[in-house]
Amino acid sequence: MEVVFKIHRFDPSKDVSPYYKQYKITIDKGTTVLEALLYIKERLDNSLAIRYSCRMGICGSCGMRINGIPMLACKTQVSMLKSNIILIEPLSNNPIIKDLVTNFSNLFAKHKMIKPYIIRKDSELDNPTREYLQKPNEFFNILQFALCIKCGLCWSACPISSDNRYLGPFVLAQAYRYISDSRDDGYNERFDIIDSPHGCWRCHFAGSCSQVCPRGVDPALAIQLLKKSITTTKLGLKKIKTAAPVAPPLTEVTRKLDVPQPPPRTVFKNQRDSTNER
Amino acid sequence: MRESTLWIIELVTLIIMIITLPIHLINFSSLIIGPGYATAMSYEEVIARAKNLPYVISSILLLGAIIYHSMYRVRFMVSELPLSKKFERLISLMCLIVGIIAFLYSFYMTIVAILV
Amino acid sequence: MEIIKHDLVIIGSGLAGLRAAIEASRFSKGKLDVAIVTKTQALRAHSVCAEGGTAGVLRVEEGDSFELHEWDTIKGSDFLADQDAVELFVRLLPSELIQLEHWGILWSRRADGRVDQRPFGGHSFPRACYAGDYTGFAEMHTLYDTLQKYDNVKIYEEWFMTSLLIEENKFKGITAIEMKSGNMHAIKAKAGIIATGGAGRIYSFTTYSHTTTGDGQAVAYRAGIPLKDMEFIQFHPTGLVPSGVLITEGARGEGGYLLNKEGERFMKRYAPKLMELAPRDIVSRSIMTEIIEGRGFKRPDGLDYVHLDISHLGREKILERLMSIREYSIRLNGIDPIYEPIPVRPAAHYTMGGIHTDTYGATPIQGLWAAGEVACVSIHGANRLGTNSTAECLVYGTLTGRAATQYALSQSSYSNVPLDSIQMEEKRVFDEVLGKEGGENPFEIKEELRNLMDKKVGIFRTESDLKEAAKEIRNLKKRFKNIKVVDKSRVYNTNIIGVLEIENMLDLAEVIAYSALARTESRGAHYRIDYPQRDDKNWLKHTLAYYTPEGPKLDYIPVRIIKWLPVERKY
Amino acid sequence: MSITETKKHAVASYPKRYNLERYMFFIQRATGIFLVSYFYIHIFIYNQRIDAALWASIKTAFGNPTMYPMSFIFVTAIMIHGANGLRLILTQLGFFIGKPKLPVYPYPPSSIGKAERVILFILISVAIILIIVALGEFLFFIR
Repeated sequence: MEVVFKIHRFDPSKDVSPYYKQYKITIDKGTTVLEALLYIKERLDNSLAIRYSCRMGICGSCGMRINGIPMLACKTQVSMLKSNIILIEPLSNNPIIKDLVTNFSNLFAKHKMIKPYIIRKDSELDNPTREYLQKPNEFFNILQFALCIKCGLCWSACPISSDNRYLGPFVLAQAYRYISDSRDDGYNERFDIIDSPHGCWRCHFAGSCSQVCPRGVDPALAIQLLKKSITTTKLGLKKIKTAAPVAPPLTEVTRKLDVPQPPPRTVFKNQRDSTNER
Repeated sequence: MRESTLWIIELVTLIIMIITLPIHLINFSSLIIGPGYATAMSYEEVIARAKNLPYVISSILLLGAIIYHSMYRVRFMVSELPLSKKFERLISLMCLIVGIIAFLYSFYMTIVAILV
Repeated sequence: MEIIKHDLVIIGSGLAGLRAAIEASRFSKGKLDVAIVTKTQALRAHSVCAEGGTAGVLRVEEGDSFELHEWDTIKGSDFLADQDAVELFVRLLPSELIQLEHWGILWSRRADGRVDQRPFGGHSFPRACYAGDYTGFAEMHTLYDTLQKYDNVKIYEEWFMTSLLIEENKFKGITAIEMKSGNMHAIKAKAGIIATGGAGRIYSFTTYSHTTTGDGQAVAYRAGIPLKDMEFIQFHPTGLVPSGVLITEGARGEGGYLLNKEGERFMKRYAPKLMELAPRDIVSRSIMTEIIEGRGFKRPDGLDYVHLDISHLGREKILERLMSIREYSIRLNGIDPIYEPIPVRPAAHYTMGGIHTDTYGATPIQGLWAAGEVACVSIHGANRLGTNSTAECLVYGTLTGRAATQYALSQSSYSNVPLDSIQMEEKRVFDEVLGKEGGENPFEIKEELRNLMDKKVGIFRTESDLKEAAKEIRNLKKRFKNIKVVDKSRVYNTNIIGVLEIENMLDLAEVIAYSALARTESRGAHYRIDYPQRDDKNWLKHTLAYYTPEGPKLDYIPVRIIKWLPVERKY
Repeated sequence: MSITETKKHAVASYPKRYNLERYMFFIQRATGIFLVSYFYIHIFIYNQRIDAALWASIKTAFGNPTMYPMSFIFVTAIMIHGANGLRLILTQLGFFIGKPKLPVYPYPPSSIGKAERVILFILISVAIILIIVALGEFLFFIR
């Protein structure tokens, strides 16, 4: 099948304004957009700049707008797009570095702002003894949001992201993920930033973030739940949870396994036949 | 003030609007469109309505609710533009002032209408 | 040209790099000025592709023990592992796993809320902690998130390391290209940790990310640090055909079957006791034997395959524990593993070898450590057990992070970096490489190299193939001198980064071919058809490859054996 | 991404355009801006009612049939804005958007899933019915 790729090109060191360049290539059934772009890069035009890495949709590098919709190039099959001209543009709402590569530093800086880590006051956090208990419902409550690969598609799809200081879908989803983690105790510390003018209230539930999310994170759901949680906590309808306890030692052995014993030692320390060479 | 407080106030105004806006609209549009139209907007009837206490109370509630809702959302829309922090503050303040002026003006005029 | 100063520079932002950065910040209580230099964005490292799990002895009450984990690892390594390193590694693991749990990772749980563990190939106890089948992803993001706690870490995203600055056997810093501006910078540091991962992209059918080109190994190799055991390349038994995407060993750990064309569980012929859960080298060889003997499914492009059947596990289990591989096979092949078997074939997956380090991850260069897949401590010996790779990243990230911090804090002042070598490096990259105006397309050389490695330095190796491969690589290197770099712009020039990567790949391919040619025995992942037996008398030793302009110079050091003498390896 | 799932295969097909809610967002904003301007003009004019002479001139200016389309647009805007706004209030309080769950490929988002769509369609239908009623009244009156 012959397809024309119309690719956004812009090199700030020599171009005044962006332009589109067309490449005609033949694709098979099952060729992904990333494979097609790599073919163009390696065979037709070495100067094309793209970000790519894992080619299986988990690293989050290759987000771009394909026919106007933000998608991961490695997750999109060309033949499924059902169109002969494929428009490839960089993600919107981020500054463009070159061709299809955009600058994510603003997004990662915002991710840092919401304190995306477990906050606890006990000394157990840094001197681990045994795991914290986590019940299945507590687990499934945040699992979906923990699958975020931070590819930035949601930020590109969000109609409000022209506001540079808006935290954005995936950052807020991460905020919800950590706030509702049963092991976390940092609700009050994150409250300031989430409940700010550029925090969760800036979301108007356009839902595009959830539509384009390649991992089923559903950021829109997280943000609405965040709003609900803040509202109900503020109204005193919901108590702030206490952090999960450490698991007690395993006293009852539930699993009886047929475990082999390691063979007896055949060398003893005093017979060490070589030393640590360096 | 925290954003969540503003949102909770808005929730209250929204509930007020859900109750009073239909009253205002149905009452009004039947007056406009229905058989009573010819006289509904006449000076006498307008003044008579202005002196009807339940109507006045619902109108004032609706007025406050709409002003709050509109100014809250206008502030949102403006601060979505890429503005500096200072300018954003200014916009918030202006929204507050415009809202208060609009409310006080209407409130004053309502009192005046009752007294006429 | 700018010289930046940091106490500790960590090259690579994968699991080991991030873990080292956290440990350095934690150990120095936020005092140490740490830089992470990474050629991708910080979250895009190949570690996210790890799927199966991370092993660790958590349930002593149920019959697991450190000794048993050690034995499994050593036996899995075909007795090439350094046993003191394995001992250290196994004992440090449990606290690492619990620490990760405390930092917020969502390990899959048992019903009572404790961490669950799944069986894995070569392990005699189900000791792989897992997060569905996206374990590496979960670990990476947990560590990245936890790193945000510390303000003393600066991440240089999309900086490509081109050389190590070493003087008088002492680490001074690195030079790197900032891709965004296209300028070369030098980072001056008291201590350094290389954590750049493996080199598997030199193979064509591989589970590796596009970015895993062995830059750390190649740069260290050219700087005079020996590479250890590079001939041992692990082939993962189940790479999805035709894309090579990893289908986790967890699929077999949960109970999946490998079936040949006749629908027979052929593993009973090769590993009657452990069946599909034998170590990876054995399963890979078994699959390839089936394919070569004509019991595999044919494909026109030569990627013959066998079936991995998990349909009998039931919908619930697949959706909960094997969701990503279900997604990959639906998305890439249109096959839903709930109903149909997945086509798989062995794919290059792990580089057991790497930069030569001692038991604690220190390289022969003072002030320089290596951690993770880039290093060869030798825990994995000739064949790595599944789940031990992420485990190694965690343990050695911690160990090297701590050691480097101690060293950096003990150094009072920065020593001067060799300015002339920085200028030379700048000249080499921007005048020589960028100015190349030959006739060859570098990416075609890369393609040829990768196909060559697949064909001649694959699972089954022979002397004639390896000799031919070595000759061919020399030839490709010659052709590489005559390439053309099209993109002359400085801003985000992926063309020149690609060329530098190919240069690294060519060097490493040569080391691999030469080391494999020299090792005239079969051990673990290195299988020579002409020498099918393990030869403990002559070859119970590590290969060291030193750089010389004419090609690698090989040397050997003994294996440290402190517990078990080699015995026959049978599963 | 929408998916057609048969028994054995699930084949992804990719969206050509954004979801409905995104368009509703723009409609909500447009009607909002219109309603705010309408509202301020409205209270300003209506507050002139105490002066009998002024009121008479206002009545002739705004009470004539050329202003009916304006009134109709106002009714339409308020209905759409209200109906969609009601949905937004409900979803922001956590109704109709589902619960976090184990994502199953092709990962249909629950926040813009069935329940939310149903409530959106119900509210919009009610609004449209009311608009039609209003339109009928306007037409009746114009005739």
